Amino acid sequence: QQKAHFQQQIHRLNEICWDKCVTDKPSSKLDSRTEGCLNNCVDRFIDASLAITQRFAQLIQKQSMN
Amino acid sequence: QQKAHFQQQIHRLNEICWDKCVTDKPSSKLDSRTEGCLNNCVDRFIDASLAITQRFAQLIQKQSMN
Amino acid sequence: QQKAHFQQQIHRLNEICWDKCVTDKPSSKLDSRTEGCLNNCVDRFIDASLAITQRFAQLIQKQSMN
Amino acid sequence: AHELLKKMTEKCFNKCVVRPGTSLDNSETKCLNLCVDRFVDAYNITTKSYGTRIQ
Amino acid sequence: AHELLKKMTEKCFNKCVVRPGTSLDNSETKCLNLCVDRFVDAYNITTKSYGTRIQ
Amino acid sequence: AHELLKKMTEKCFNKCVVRPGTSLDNSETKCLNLCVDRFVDAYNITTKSYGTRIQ
Repeated sequence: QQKAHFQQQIHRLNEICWDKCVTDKPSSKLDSRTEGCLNNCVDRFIDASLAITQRFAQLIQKQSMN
Repeated sequence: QQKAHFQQQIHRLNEICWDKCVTDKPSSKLDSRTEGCLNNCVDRFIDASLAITQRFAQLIQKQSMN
Repeated sequence: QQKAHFQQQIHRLNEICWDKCVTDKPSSKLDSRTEGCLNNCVDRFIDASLAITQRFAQLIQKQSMN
Repeated sequence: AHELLKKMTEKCFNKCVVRPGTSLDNSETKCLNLCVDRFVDAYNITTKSYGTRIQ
Repeated sequence: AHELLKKMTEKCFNKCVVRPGTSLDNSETKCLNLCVDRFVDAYNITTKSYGTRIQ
Repeated sequence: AHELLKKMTEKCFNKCVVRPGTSLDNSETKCLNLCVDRFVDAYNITTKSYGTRIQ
């Protein structure tokens, strides 16, 4: 089941990063800019997920205190 | 189960209305235009759903009469 | 179950081809250009699916030989 | 027909109600009705083309 | 809240991280935080409007 | 591989077949083949980056 979750995450990340990084018509090789973008995209998406989850937790906590 | 359907509708509406109304980079507060748009968006989406369902029912009925 | 798969494929194709072919505001009749586009879209999507599946199978085979 | 209605509602709402106001105006309502008609046309074409092709 | 977080993450990542670099810079992090706040605002408005309407 | 093929088909069809004609022409077919190759490249990069990160 954990493997299924991993696979699903890969498909989701791949779709998000493909849409963000591969904007031109496909050519005979991934150019280095696109390759760098794809690598960074995965890492920044994880960073962003963590930042967003943290902020959201703070919001929930603040609301439950009021 | 009804609660699950309600939740799902909210997520769907929120995504549709976010895409329609929040077009700029997020700022420190929802401006009144965006807030009005979000409020109207939910109501107009429900109006549109009703209008569409009615029209579709008429079409089906007309086709089954031919 | 095969009928459910057929239905699902229709919904998927219809969404893809609607997005590709119906770009203007709806009018009182499908114009012939849009109608031709919709007809071709379904056929070309199936052609493309076959071409893509074949290419992907070749890639997999090449990788497993290395 | 549930899936069809759901997709149709999203596509037609996005096409016809660009800036949601305090009520649906006439041009939006007219657009929604035409959109339903054209969406059903498209669905019929898709179904027919796909059916013919996979026979 | 899982579905909310998932949608929020996709929408806010796409809005705030336009060209992913070697780390999140300050403006991206600030944008993500504001985006969470506004997404929750939007969610609250949607929930309230929908709740009022279907009563 | 079913999910991969499904996504790949949608992304590549949308990218390579802009105005569907009466048959796939040479440039469309070439584009589809390259698109498959690049999509697999992207998938491999994504899998590797994600795998490294969550270790």
